[in-house]
Amino acid sequence: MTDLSTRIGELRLANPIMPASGTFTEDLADVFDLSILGAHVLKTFTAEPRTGNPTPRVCDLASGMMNSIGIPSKGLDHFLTRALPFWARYDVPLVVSISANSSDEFARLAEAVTVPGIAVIEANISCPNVEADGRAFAVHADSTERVVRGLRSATDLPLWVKLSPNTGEPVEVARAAESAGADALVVANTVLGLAIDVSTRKPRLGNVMGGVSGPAIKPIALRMAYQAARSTSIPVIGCGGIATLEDMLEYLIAGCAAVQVGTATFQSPTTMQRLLAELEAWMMANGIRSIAEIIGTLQEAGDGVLSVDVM
Amino acid sequence: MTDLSTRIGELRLANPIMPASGTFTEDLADVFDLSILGAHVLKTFTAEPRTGNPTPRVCDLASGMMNSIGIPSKGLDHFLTRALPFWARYDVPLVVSISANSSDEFARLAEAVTVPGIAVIEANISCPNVEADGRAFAVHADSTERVVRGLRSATDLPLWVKLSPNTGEPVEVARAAESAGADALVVANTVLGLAIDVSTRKPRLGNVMGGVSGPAIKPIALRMAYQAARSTSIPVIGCGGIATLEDMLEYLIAGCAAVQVGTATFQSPTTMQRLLAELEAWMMANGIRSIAEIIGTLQEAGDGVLSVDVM
Amino acid sequence: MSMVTPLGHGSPRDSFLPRCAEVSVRVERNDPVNEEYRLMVLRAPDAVLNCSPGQFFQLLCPVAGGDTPFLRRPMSIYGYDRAAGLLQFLYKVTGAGTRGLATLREGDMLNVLGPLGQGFSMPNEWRRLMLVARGVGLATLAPLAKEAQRLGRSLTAICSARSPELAMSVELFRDCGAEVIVVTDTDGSSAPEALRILIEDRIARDGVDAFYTCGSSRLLRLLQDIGARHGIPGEIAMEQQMACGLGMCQACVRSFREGDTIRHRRVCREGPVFPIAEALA
Amino acid sequence: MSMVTPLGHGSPRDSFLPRCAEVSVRVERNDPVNEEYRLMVLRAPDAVLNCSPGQFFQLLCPVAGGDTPFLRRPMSIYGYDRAAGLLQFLYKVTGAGTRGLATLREGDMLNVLGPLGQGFSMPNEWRRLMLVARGVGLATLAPLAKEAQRLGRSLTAICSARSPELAMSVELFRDCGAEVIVVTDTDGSSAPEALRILIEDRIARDGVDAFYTCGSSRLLRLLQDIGARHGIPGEIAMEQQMACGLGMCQACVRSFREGDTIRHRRVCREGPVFPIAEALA
Ligand SMILES: Cc1cc2nc3c(=O)[nH]c(=O)nc-3n(C[C@H](O)[C@H](O)[C@H](O)COP(=O)(O)OP(=O)(O)OC[C@H]3O[C@@H](n4cnc5c(N)ncnc54)[C@H](O)[C@@H]3O)c2cc1C
Ligand SMILES: Cc1cc2nc3c(=O)[nH]c(=O)nc-3n(C[C@H](O)[C@H](O)[C@H](O)COP(=O)(O)OP(=O)(O)OC[C@H]3O[C@@H](n4cnc5c(N)ncnc54)[C@H](O)[C@@H]3O)c2cc1C
Ligand SMILES: Cc1cc2nc3c(=O)[nH]c(=O)nc-3n(C[C@H](O)[C@H](O)[C@H](O)COP(=O)(O)O)c2cc1C
Ligand SMILES: Cc1cc2nc3c(=O)[nH]c(=O)nc-3n(C[C@H](O)[C@H](O)[C@H](O)COP(=O)(O)O)c2cc1C
Ligand code: FES
Ligand code: FES
Repeated sequence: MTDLSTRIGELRLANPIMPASGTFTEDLADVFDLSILGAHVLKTFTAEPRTGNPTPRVCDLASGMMNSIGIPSKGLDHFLTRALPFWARYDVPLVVSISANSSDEFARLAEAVTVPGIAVIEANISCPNVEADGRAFAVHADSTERVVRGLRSATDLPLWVKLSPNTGEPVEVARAAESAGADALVVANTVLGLAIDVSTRKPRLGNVMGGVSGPAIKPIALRMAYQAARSTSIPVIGCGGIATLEDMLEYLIAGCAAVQVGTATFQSPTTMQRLLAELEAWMMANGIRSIAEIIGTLQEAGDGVLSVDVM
Repeated sequence: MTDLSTRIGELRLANPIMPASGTFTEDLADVFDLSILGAHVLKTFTAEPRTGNPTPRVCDLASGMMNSIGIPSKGLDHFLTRALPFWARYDVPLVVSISANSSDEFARLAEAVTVPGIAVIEANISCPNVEADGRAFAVHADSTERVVRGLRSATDLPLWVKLSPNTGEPVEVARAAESAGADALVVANTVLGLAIDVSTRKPRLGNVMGGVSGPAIKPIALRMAYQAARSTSIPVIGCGGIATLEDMLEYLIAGCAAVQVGTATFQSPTTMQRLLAELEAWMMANGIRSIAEIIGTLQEAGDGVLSVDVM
Repeated sequence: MSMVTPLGHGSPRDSFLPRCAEVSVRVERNDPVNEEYRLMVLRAPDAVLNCSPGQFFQLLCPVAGGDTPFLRRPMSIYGYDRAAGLLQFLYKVTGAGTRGLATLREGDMLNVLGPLGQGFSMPNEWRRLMLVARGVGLATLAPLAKEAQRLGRSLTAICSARSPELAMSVELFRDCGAEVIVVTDTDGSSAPEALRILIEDRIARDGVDAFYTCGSSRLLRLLQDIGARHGIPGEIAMEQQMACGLGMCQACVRSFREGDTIRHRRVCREGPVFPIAEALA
Repeated sequence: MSMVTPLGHGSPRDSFLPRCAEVSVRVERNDPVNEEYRLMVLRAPDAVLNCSPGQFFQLLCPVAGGDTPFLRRPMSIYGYDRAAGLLQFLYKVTGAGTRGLATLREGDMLNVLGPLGQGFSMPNEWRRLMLVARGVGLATLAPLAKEAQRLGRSLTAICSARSPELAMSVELFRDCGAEVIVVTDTDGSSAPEALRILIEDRIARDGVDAFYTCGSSRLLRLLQDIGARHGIPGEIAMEQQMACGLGMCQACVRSFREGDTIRHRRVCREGPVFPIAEALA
């Protein structure tokens, strides 16, 4: 028997595969049955309605894409009255992603979504488009600590904190989120980038800078997930550039308890369905009975060829 | 007449194309005449001999590579007595890249290389492999300020400071380097990453983590070069993922006065030679007479389609 | 945020059945039709052939010759034939993605996702139809002409082009029993004022119940104006940069007039077909 | 840090003339030679054919079928013929890069960089040569056999393989006038102790002036030991992960014994051929 389930704190997921916030809506039900997923993670929303950024909002890159969607949001009321009831039809843990401009607003919103039907609050403290020059709470340990502490006291739902790769102190930020009460870390959001159309000399995105996602950022997000897993004792959910079975296994081996899939779903909307089947087949072929036998099993580095203690 | 020359502070370069540190040695003379380059930028060295990191030291990525070469160095004496004389045969500005573990060491090394034959000191305060967890001086503004101030007082040679993309405060770091006396900024070094071989469950690099370079990081380094150019008034030299004419033009349009080419030379050792010819041809075809007509000419963003002030 | 028009637009969620699929299909033909355009014919399974005119597919364009298109590219359905198992696209080679498409040869496979979006509506009271389009827009409107014929509506197709030889799909429209009027830049007949006279003249002579158009803001503004004057409704198929094509990413929003307010709608989901009166040029 | 051996190794900088080139060449043939190996024949210009045995090229493997090799892949020269304008590689399909190579067909183009590195030396006093290799190592040593024939040296080639039918290049060695001895895992003759007896026997019977080998640490240790005992020098072609192949990146270093110290040398530049006595297994 192959057991695909994984534990994120108190919560047991049927399998470690879930969508990344902002890349998933009910529209995907046009393509496959969404009840197979480990969790449903919704697009970040804010308390007040917002319009998001000017177009163009996406562009192609050599090995991925960049977006400056921003956080268009229909607000809290719409969420509670319109979106929430839709998701109740699934027997899959529902993760709502929230964002706000201050710690207080964040806490108030967390409190407001602490309602039946919601299994987890994911705090997007890392979206690089919203704040000036891409700065966000998640850039520094102190601002992370402050916002997470506020969130923690506002809700008793499991609290996942989504980190940003646009930081110079990933370990300190991860530890700050843990010590402030996060139940799990989602690592990571998009990497801030810029692309220019040289024929028009204009930025390719309406918002000038945007967030890079897809295969191009996989080694960066994987590194950060590894750093977070190794330096905290709460579960880490890996996210960034996952498109293949190997990508997913890299995150699990690096120490992640589950993964989120974003951009790959745009290239191929059946990605998560395929990954689930491939993971099960791979585990069976390799005699691996549970996900726990994969998580955090990174081996020592080196090929033993080079003695580095000499010139 | 097409004028390819560009000014970096007091220094005029024949053209804006030069190699990136660590990806260039005299060995490239096997392939083309190195006197065509705008400058010669050497591999970072340290005062004392060092061996560098264990193998494997490089690995392939989807759209680029990762390295954990480290800074194997034959030390100061070898540099002054063996390397320096070789480069004297070229009438091309010589840029030496130095690194050290402390501000004092850095300053002492800068002083020691303030000798005839050297046109510029490039301070690599950003190499992500050397310090624990990839941290380096260039991660924070205060440590940048301190080390650059020390360097500035140790030499009167032009001082280029090479920044790291592994920071959450790129603008503050760029400003700190400027205010501490840097004559130009080189933006940027590699992005810290990790890759795992899922069949052996080992890191692909002997040093576990390494620096991602090549096309995958272009939007990230370009964004940072743009941020640096816009927030300081010293010249910025763009570096990261440049392989094509369009890549180079993006950096110039974003505000860079010159560019460095690294990884692309590994894929195609004639890259810089080709870029030079393509730049000249493109300028002639577009009636552009000087590089100044390209630098910092980014236009306003937006396609005018979406009004964002509404829901 | 949903809006109600005769068929399709912004229908409530429950009317969306799992109805599109990602499939790898065989290229039967992929030939130039003129200097700029190519026609691609694919052998497609029934699962993706429940199409309606105005819908589109997202094509996973092959990486070729240094081009590395990453996101899928949206293409209107130019033709579909469920019985024969065929699907057609008419496309202009413009950038990395379409250059990749152009490299495909008979026997190669192409991954397609569709059918997507809301197509054109054709309520019973729309008997006398007028279609006005240009360039690639004519590709988008081609299956509409077939539908009009099937439903026994009369159709006038005004095909605009730089010069007469570049006017596309003229034969196809004629074969569908449409009256075809070619207007061109060369003789000035495609200019808005010339078009206005032409269209007003038709309205006066034969009557027009509805307009269909595509893309161009110039045509949109003209038809909005004429439509408002004469109380003639109509629909437009719009374009916008897309990532997912399914409604998930919100990349493809445009602004629409909805009573007194302006709202964003997703071209891939609520569209690509919208009421002419609501579209903002 | 340079070392002096009869030819080539660590020569001072000035002996390096601009002598390698990056060129796009036409594939003439690319066929399987057995289950695991393929032979690729390229039509190459004179600029890259001034090769010597033991040198290598860096191949820019095509992106194909989901594989995206980025760095070039090093391959020993299996054959070169300046007069005919041909260059050959014998390779094993192992990962993304070589899978890409295997997709090439006659008429396709491949970008190659070379010739690179320092080849084997063959000083006058090395008259009776013995070559011991296995697998892909036999590819690397193939041009050495031709050179031995050209210079009139006697050559014994010990070809090791899993089973007799997998022993490669046997005919090629025979055609070069070498005495070929095939040892296999199947009959145990490839085991180090069996090999030792075989080699010691040859030394006693006919004499051996120099060894040549490739890659395997097991063979290296055996030949180091036998060489030390009998005072027989020799050379080994080594492998290491590479990025630039030209000497710029220091990816490809390995450790070597140099008198009492151990030093790093670049396989791509100081090597890939090194004195057997100095290599560290
Ligand atoms: C619903 C819809 C239907 C379409 N139907 C057709 C059709 O039948 N025939 C046809 O030739 N073209 C059609 N287009 C336009 C077609 O999608 C673009 O020409 C194509 O994506 C260009 O891709 P490229 O890589 O070749 O060009 P590039 O200019 O290199 O594309 C760069 C990026 O911009 C996007 N892009 C470029 N032009 C457009 C555009 N007009 N609309 C949306 N995104 C664009 C691309 O998808 C890509 O992500 C349609 C567009 C939409 C939205
Ligand atoms: C000087 C030299 C000469 C060689 N000559 C031959 C030859 O004639 N025939 C042959 O079949 N093989 C030869 N090899 C080995 C060949 O380079 C590798 O098999 C090939 O690079 C594998 O690439 P891949 O993408 O198919 O495999 P992967 O395993 O996917 O390669 C992943 C990475 O590891 C590197 N790598 C893998 N194996 C080796 C290796 N043994 N040595 C160095 N780098 C490696 C690749 O270059 C690539 O960067 C030689 C290696 C060297 C260094
Ligand atoms: C179009 C788009 C919209 C996104 N919106 C959000 C969002 O609203 N909230 C959030 O936390 N992350 C958002 N993200 C980031 C993703 O959730 C994910 O962290 C990132 O894309 C990296 O994963 P990937 O490479 O698998 O896409 C968005 C990403 C994309 C591409
Ligand atoms: C193999 C390798 C070695 C490098 N060594 C150094 C170094 O010694 N000092 C330094 O400042 N940067 C070093 N770099 C970083 C490059 O100079 C450059 O900043 C980076 O690779 C991004 O540019 P690219 O994408 O064009 O390679 C090295 C990069 C590579 C790939
Ligand atoms: S393209 Fe993603 S919502 Fe329309
Ligand atoms: S591969 Fe770059 S130095 Fe050898």
